[in-house]
Amino acid sequence: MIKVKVHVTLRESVLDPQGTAVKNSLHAMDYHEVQDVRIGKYLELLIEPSDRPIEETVKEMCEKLLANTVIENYEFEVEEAVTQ
Amino acid sequence: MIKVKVHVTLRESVLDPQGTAVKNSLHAMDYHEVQDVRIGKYLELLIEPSDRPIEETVKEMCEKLLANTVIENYEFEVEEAVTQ
Amino acid sequence: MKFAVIVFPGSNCDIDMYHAVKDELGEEVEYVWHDEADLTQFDGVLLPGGFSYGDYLRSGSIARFSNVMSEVVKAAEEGKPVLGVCNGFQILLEAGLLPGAMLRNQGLKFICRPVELEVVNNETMFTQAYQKNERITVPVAHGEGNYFCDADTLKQLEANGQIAFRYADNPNGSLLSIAGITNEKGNVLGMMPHPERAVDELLGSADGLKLFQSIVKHWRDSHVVNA
Amino acid sequence: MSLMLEPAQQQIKDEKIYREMGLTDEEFSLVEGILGRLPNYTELGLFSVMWSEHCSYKNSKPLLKKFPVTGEQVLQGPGEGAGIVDIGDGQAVAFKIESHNHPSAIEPYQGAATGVGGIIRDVFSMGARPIAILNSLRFGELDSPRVRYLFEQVVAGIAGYGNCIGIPTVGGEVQFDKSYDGNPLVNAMCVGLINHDEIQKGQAKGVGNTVMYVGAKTGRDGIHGATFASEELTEDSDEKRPAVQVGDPFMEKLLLEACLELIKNDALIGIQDMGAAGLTSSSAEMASKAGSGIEMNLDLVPQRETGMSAYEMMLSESQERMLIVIEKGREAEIQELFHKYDLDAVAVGTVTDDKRLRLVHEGNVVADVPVDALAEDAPVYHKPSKEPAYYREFQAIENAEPEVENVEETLHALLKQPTIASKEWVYDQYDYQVRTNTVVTPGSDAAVLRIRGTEKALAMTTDCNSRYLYLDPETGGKIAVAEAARNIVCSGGRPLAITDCLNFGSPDKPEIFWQMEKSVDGMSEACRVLNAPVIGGNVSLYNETNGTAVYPTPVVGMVGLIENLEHITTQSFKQVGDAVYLVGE
Ligand SMILES: Nc1ncnc2c1ncn2[C@@H]1O[C@H](COP(=O)(O)OP(=O)(O)O)[C@@H](O)[C@H]1O
Repeated sequence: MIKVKVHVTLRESVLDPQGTAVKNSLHAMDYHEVQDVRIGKYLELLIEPSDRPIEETVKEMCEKLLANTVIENYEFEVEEAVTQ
Repeated sequence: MIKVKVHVTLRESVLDPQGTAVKNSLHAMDYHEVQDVRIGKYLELLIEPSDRPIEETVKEMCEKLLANTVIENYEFEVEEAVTQ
Repeated sequence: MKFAVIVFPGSNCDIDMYHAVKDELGEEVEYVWHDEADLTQFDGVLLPGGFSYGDYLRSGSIARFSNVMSEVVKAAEEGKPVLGVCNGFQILLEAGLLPGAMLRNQGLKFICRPVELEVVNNETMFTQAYQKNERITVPVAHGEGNYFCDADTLKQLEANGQIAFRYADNPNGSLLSIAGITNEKGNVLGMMPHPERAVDELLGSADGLKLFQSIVKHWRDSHVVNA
Repeated sequence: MSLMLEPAQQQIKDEKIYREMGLTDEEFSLVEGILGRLPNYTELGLFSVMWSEHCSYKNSKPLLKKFPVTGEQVLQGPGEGAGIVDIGDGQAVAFKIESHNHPSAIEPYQGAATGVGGIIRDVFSMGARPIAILNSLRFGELDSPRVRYLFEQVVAGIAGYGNCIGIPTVGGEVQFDKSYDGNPLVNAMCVGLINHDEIQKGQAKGVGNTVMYVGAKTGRDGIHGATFASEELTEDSDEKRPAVQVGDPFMEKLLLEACLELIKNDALIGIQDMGAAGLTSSSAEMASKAGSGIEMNLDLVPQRETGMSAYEMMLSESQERMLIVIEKGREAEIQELFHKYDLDAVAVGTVTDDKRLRLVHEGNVVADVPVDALAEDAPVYHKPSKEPAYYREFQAIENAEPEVENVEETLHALLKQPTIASKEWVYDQYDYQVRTNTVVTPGSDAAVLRIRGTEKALAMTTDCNSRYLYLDPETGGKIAVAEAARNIVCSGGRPLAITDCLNFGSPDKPEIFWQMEKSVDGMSEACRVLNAPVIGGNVSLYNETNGTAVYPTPVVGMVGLIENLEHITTQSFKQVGDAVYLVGE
């Protein structure tokens, strides 16, 4: 099994009201040192190795489903094989 | 500025309806090699250094606001100072 | 005229759409389950609101891969009217039939309330029964209706008259208060407000009925020519 | 591997481990007597949940008996998933209210969401199409950040579930008071529409018939939830955190549509929601009601997690599951029906004639207990009752006319009170219109929904002013029912019946039990006078934080029939120049 960690984040040009709300809450709780908060998604996929290079498959899944590239960027890391 | 990356994930035994829906959808799209999908949150914080050890502050923010430890776990990494 | 109401797992305004067409508009209508794949017998396609596939991941992101969507694309290419309301709009965006994407409402909350809309373009097949700049009341009910697209796309939308409806008082942070847009050809309309909920005075407004009447009139006009 | 090493039978007794499960020494002896031997850990688990207040009403049964429960309009009184009343033309309305107080105090979003999910299942398990959701909420004062968090998350959870499943949330009430600071109340009500000939019962009839499990897979969710809901909240409730379950409204939408298709199939014999105490209560109750028994093979139960023990599976409170009994031999047909909705339907057992619940796991019989003992024979307690000292004191106070110097200022001050102020902030987040039947939306007295294809409509409301109940529970109980009735009448309807949720502190305190007793007396009398019998409800006790109880809060949910759409009346003034009357004493 291969573990893949995918990060999906909002593009910089897109406003992140949720991040702003969290920042404001942190300020209200007196964490004034927090300058900025951005919120994205984190996905962990468990994939069975196949003939196809895993990077290719994951990229395709990200482009098609996991991220909406109009508003989001994605990045992923493939981890060492995991035994279950 | 210090950049902190926080991962908030559902505890292992907690139901993840989102992850299940995405897994089913990937299967329907013929990515049968995908065995499991878990979906969590990814936060990037930009923090001004203060006297207090940053790990301590971030841990506190996670416990109090960023994660709901009833159903979620969190992890974070503190990155090298960032200049803006 | 015969309409298809597409039902995805998790659609929940399907029945509202169905009754609006059948009871108030008085046209033929049928439900089409998401994995059926033939829309040839229909003259118009309606994608209702709801939470297809729970709206997990992103609204509409999973539904766009349903079998029936390739048929919807085909219907759109053939020039048939395709209307997506709320979740239906989100699915059309995800499927690339309309440009742009939806973000969470700026206030981060779901909002359900009647809102005032301005008819920006009354020359589309969906809006011709309205006056230009007419103010109509139609309810919204969504958590992700904050329309976003890049600057170039926005310019194009404006230049081509693709902005069909605008909010009089922006409830969700949408760019230029956009409430509904069409594709370039003008036969695909996506809108967040629910015209199918505004077809009966008993429930507060019948302003949405003209939208459906516009579709029928356009269809009759273009078919009667040959008769 | 199970997460727990289960203690042996003798050890359970010697170390009084049953106490941790919420059973008393006497109750344990009773179990021993019923079985004629020591129970094993799994069996003890079955008894502990079935004999909790939440499932057995052991402390409240004597009070519930006082409610009037009959009337010519009543088709189904208390005892099933929801009560049902006739509305003519072969149609009926099913409704019920339920609490999810303790889960909401710990994880407000999911607690509230799963509360909504649970009450919806109660209604569609009767065969009814859910048409509306209401709620009744109590929080502490809003100046505390914790209370604000609870309030926001509870409302978001109710909205999240109801909006997604596509059932309009059409009404409710919110009250803020210090007494709810550490113990918010979250009650959800669901109303459904049903044809007389489609009413279902939760019964396991017909020896040899097949018991099927449908819906979501079982995980270790909410284990101990039922017992937990019947305990007082203390500082270490945090330790019990994994008890909170997560809802999946999308799954429930599929389950709802599949079950409503299922009831039209004559292979169906009985259906029941797996609510609190999940597989245990659904199987034991279905068998007990039918005078039959059930044998289940737990290896066949769809599982989300690996290595679950029999105890964990039986006590799991995973959401969005149903237990059904169908005619033997028609399993494939039923599986196909559920398959269309991407749902699991698995044969897990058979109906037997020996009135026992027998569970097999990994080849061993892991539990073998009489179903009636679980479902019917929980001990009933007649708790002592004592008039609290405060009551006399308050009664002795002379009625005082408040002195108002500046009417406008006082009016503004009143309107600023969160309990009185507009609740638009709340109901704006609820899709109150989906399915386009909501004629009167939140913001008026009662919500009104038309019944498509008829000239009729239904009015519905939840009410309870707990401050009155605290001051005088009997009069307050009458007022709660009367207020609900006024809301129905003002909307153009005639009250049909009520459902109630009795939210109180610990019944072990005589003063609290007295509040319960008196409230029920008052409510019963009002119900009788108004011909609005009680057709179902729910009891939530031990609503206390660090020894202080919430105000007595018996929430009333009432439904009324509006004979003609033209009778629908709303609250707002209509036109300049209209005369304003004050009616009543
Ligand atoms: N939690 C809630 N959910 C939905 N609607 C609510 C809720 N709380 C209040 N409302 C709606 O707001 C309106 C006013 O409620 P409330 O302030 O309790 O007034 P009243 O005392 O007249 O019942 C009612 O229509 C009610 O249904």
